[in-house]
Amino acid sequence: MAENTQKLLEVRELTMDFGGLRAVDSITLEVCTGEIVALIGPNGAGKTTFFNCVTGIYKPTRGEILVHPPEQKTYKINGFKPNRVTAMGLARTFQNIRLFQNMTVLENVMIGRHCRTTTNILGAILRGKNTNRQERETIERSYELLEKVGLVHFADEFAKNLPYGAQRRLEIARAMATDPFLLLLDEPAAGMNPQETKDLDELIVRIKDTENISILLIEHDMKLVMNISERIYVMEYGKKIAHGSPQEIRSNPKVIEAYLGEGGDDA
Amino acid sequence: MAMISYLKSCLIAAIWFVFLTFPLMVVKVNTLKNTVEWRWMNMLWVAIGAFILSAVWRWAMERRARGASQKEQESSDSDKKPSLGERLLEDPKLYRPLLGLVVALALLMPWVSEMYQVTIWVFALIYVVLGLGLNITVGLAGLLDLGYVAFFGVGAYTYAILNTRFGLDFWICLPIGGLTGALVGVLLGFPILRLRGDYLAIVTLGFGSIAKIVYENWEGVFNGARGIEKIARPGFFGMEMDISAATTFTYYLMLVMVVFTIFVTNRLKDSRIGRAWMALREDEIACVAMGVDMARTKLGAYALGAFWAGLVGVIFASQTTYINPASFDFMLSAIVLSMVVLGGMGSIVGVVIAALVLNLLPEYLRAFEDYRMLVFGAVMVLMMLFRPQGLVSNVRKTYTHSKKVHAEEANG
Amino acid sequence: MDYFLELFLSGLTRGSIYALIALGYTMVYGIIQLINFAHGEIYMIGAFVALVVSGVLTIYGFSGVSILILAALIAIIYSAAYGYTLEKIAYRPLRGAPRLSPLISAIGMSLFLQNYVLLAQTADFLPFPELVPEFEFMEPIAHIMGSAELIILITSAITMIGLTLLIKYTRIGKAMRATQQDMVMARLTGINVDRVISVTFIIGSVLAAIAGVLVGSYIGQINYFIGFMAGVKAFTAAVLGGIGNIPGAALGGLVLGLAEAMAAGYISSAYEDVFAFGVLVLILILRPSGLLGKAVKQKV
Amino acid sequence: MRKSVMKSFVVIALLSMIVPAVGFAADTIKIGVAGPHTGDLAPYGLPTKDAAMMLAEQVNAAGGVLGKQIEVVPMDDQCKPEIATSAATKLVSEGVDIVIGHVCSGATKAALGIYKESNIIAISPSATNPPLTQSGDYPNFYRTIAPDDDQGKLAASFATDKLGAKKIAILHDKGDYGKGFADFSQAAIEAGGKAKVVLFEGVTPGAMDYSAVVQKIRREGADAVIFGGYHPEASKLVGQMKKKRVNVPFIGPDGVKGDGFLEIAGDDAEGVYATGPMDVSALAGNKKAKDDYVAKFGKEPGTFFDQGYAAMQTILNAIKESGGTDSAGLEKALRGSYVDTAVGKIKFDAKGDAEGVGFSVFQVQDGKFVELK
Repeated sequence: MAENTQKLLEVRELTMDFGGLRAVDSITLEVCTGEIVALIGPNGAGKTTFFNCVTGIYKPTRGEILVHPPEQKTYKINGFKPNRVTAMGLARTFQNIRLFQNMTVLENVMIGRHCRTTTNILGAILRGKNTNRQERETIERSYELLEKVGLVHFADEFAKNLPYGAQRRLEIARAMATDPFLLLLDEPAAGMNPQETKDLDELIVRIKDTENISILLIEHDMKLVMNISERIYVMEYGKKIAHGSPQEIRSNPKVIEAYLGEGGDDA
Repeated sequence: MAMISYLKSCLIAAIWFVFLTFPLMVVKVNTLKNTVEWRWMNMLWVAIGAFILSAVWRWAMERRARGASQKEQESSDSDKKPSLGERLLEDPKLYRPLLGLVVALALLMPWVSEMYQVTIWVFALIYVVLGLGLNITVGLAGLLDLGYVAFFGVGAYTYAILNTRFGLDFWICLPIGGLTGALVGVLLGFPILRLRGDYLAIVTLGFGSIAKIVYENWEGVFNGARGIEKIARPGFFGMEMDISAATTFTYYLMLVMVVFTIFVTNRLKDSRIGRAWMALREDEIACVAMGVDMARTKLGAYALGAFWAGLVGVIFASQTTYINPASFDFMLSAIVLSMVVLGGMGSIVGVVIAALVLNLLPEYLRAFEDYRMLVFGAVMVLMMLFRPQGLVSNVRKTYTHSKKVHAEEANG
Repeated sequence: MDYFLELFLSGLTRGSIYALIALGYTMVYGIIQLINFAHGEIYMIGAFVALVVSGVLTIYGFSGVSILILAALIAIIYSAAYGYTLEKIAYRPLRGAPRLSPLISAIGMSLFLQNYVLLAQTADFLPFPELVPEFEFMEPIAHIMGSAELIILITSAITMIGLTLLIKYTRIGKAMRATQQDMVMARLTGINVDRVISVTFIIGSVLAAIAGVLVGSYIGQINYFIGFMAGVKAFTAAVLGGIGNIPGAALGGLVLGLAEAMAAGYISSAYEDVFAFGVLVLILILRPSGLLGKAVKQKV
Repeated sequence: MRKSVMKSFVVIALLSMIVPAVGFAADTIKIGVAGPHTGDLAPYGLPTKDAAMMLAEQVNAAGGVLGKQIEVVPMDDQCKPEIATSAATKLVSEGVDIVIGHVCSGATKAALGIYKESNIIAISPSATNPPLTQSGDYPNFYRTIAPDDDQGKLAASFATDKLGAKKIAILHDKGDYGKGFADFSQAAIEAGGKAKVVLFEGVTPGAMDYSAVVQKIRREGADAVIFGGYHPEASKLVGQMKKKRVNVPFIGPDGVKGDGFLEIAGDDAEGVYATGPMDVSALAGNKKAKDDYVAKFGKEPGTFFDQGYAAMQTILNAIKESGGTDSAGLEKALRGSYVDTAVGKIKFDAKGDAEGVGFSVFQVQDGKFVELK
């Protein structure tokens, strides 16, 4: 890498209104190469809405979302369709797991390869050389990813039959299949037991180190957040109330108040 | 005790249905002559029928509830064992001879049956292809299309008009019919595909009805309600064929169409495109978030389904030699849909079997004819309740990979 | 001007029938997001029961108004019973199933009920007795508006006001609104959601039955298939007004009825159905939230 | 699961092997009767079937024709073109010698090509679509009912000459039959030059009401309405015209002239005109046919009974005269001489239309259709 701290995602004063309700209120946020950044805050703070704006599911009311893919020019992606955002190199998981239930685990991952392959209807019918090669590659790459998240033995199982923790990991594998440079994880540890959380912790760090993928995650599990993130943003009622290293956040009175005010989440 | 309360609830159900059906099943008035006919026997039948059905219903619902909870508890184990039916479809040793038998029978059929049988089978096969085509749209991509008949009509009218006015040959019109169907599919699909599933269903229903009204009212082009007659049967290298030979020929043509459709659907199913369709059906938002272009993918499925309808529309017109708007009403869409539902959405074998059974049963059991639509309706409800995956559930392809072997060895 | 007024009243009459049926669609959709495709059949069954009852009563020597009241009452009871049973058999077991499952089930039910009536009664059109008397005082304007139309307008107005009051002020109405807002929360606060849904179907069916009786005696003939088109039109009206929105359904019905009458009067009645479907398609494409509905973001 | 798959395969295998064992001795004459025998339109098809079977029974009891027994082969087409082709092929493959049918014009169009190729004569009791005979495409086709253009002309001349209408509104149900009748009426009125067509419009069958179009009739100041279509729409229109106080004569085709209309329209039916096949109930031949029917079935015969009966009579006569079932011979006999039938003395002209049948105008008087002389 030519420059280690190049900005990948730069969000400027992002605002999202639903009717009269301001769900996200001029949030500014950055993620750089090789970073794990966490976005925390009480329930209903607007974190997932923020994700939805970045990944193109909602069109933000105001603000700029800039993406700087490595070695490419900068794109302003406001209002891009989700699939274009993904094609650009931003992949996400969902808070309430959204797998393709009636497809196999392997096929779920293979969907992630969709935007990196080109076979069209005619190609699929004729199954020419190109198609076969792409298909081969898709399968190989998907297996590789399943191996990385430890799900190879489930490859031919229907996604709906996986245990909960495995479903979360499958979502990560599926997102990684799109060859992203930035992974957006929406509460990846929700509903996991301590052992699973620990494994997840290692998995995320491994992804960052070995795959060269930066990570932006929303999480409630403070232990996980504090362990792995380099920087933390804190949101409350749509606004950013704090930003800093784990140490700084831990001692920030505003953050403590926000969390205590909520009745002491699992912090 | 449990038994008694069980019977009691069945009895209550029976009484309830006797009450419900009383004015319509028992009473029949003739207002002209001012007479009433009391059909008390019907009441008895309803009572007995409702009692038995409610017993079966309760049993089935309990089984269904048990099945659901079991699945949660045991996760995957219960699903792992393939039933014989699935094995039949997967194991070449089992399905090859069977397939061979079916193919042999299909090929021999015109030589051992009368022309009437062949005609019936031609129409049954037309429904098979329609079912397979709709299966792409509804079964694979999850786009509920209630106006499928519109594309069928487009194909039929394309051939009818090109043939009777411009003298174009069947073989030229066959691809044109399919492409026109697909083109109309794209044109109609473009504005509506961002609609949610159930809205899409209603809008397509609207398109289907509009198409029929257009055929009826636009006399200059479609000849209105009079329809178009004297459409040519397919020729074969200029060979003169009498009606019986032409029917046999069309039968084989339809067999080829069926095989072709199955071939194409099968290839699509296990491809980048097919997987995207299924993913779209499973979860639209997750699908686009994974980089699938929704508009394009949906349009592809919609147009491809329309293509098949257009294609068989041409063959339909050539087989009947006369078409009028009345042939293209909503009921046809409903019938084809119920085939796809019965066969198992997305399952090719299932749709083929369902299309054949639903079409041929009323043909051979004439007594069944009157009850045909009633049964179709009931089938759609019952399938959704008890076997949403269809009679023959869709077996997902497994992909082999060098590493899989290792993993299995390590596990096993 | 006279002509316009005539068309206007004709549209209003038709529109209020659409509105009555549309309310059933919209209430059900508001609560369980299901297009109750079989709702038109409930309307048809209401009309049929009224026909059978009034036929029997006529033969047994009852007279005018008592027939009207009894026939309407029994039709309402039966439609409600059918609506309740329909929900219990075909939709309730599918709660939580993929969105298309209950819709397919509903289409199946619609086919089933149509053919059930066809087989149990007849495929032919049947004459529906004129239950509404001709009022003397209407005679001077009978060429514009007859007694039947007056009754239709008044009845539907009263019904819709009643429904609004019911939903606004009664316990069950409040429960319905709560369930519509958020079914999970409603359940948590102790509302019996299943019961609310049943009641919703029953109310919708009652309205459909009223529409069925009114139309039957206005047009004078019914058959097993009248529910299909009426259902599609009413659904169009519900979407037009903003589905899930009760005043919207009423407004949508009136607008659609008026638009159809004007189109038939000033353009051609041959394209009547194209027109209705065209409105539906355009609304769904251009403004899926309808005239009065609010745009709702899908939850992710 | 297993069972369902297996069963399906077994069903398919069995179905494909079904070869109905029909091997009859050659000394019967087979007459196919095709029409709607199930479904909505069955009331139009069943009377013909009953007529043919009843007559066959009588002839057989008397020793048959030319010493051969008559066998009637009924075949259902539900009035649908696509089913009619199957029905026609089935009749052909069962080896029928001649066909009575089909009933609906659309189904007839679809089936005629098949009979033509197999050199089989078809006599329809009810397919009134004019081109069937007039186009010359189907030399094997005959009918015992007059074509629709006659009917349209009659309706037009009745409106202009008898009723003295100057402004005529023509409505139709957009169907093959109704639109055809409306077209012929319009053409006849315009050719006659005695009146103007002020409104020509299709209405949608099954629409909730027709009040808008009724208002339109009033606005155009029409002094007569001609409607092409069937009785449900006609009764709805008549009812609404009465409600809206549009009191002008209403003329329908034979699709309106029936008990169905009287039943549904009730009091509103009074005074309505309808064209229909001439009243032949006074003829002895007709009386006998009807009496036989009532004696056998215990009810009045339905629509097209007379025509179906007459078709069977002409066939039997032609077989007798030509001495066999050879098509060329039958053709000659059918065109050759007048036969006394249930619809009067008829023979067929070169195109296949019956000479001696025609239409009259009827009016509902005291709840009954009465022929206006």
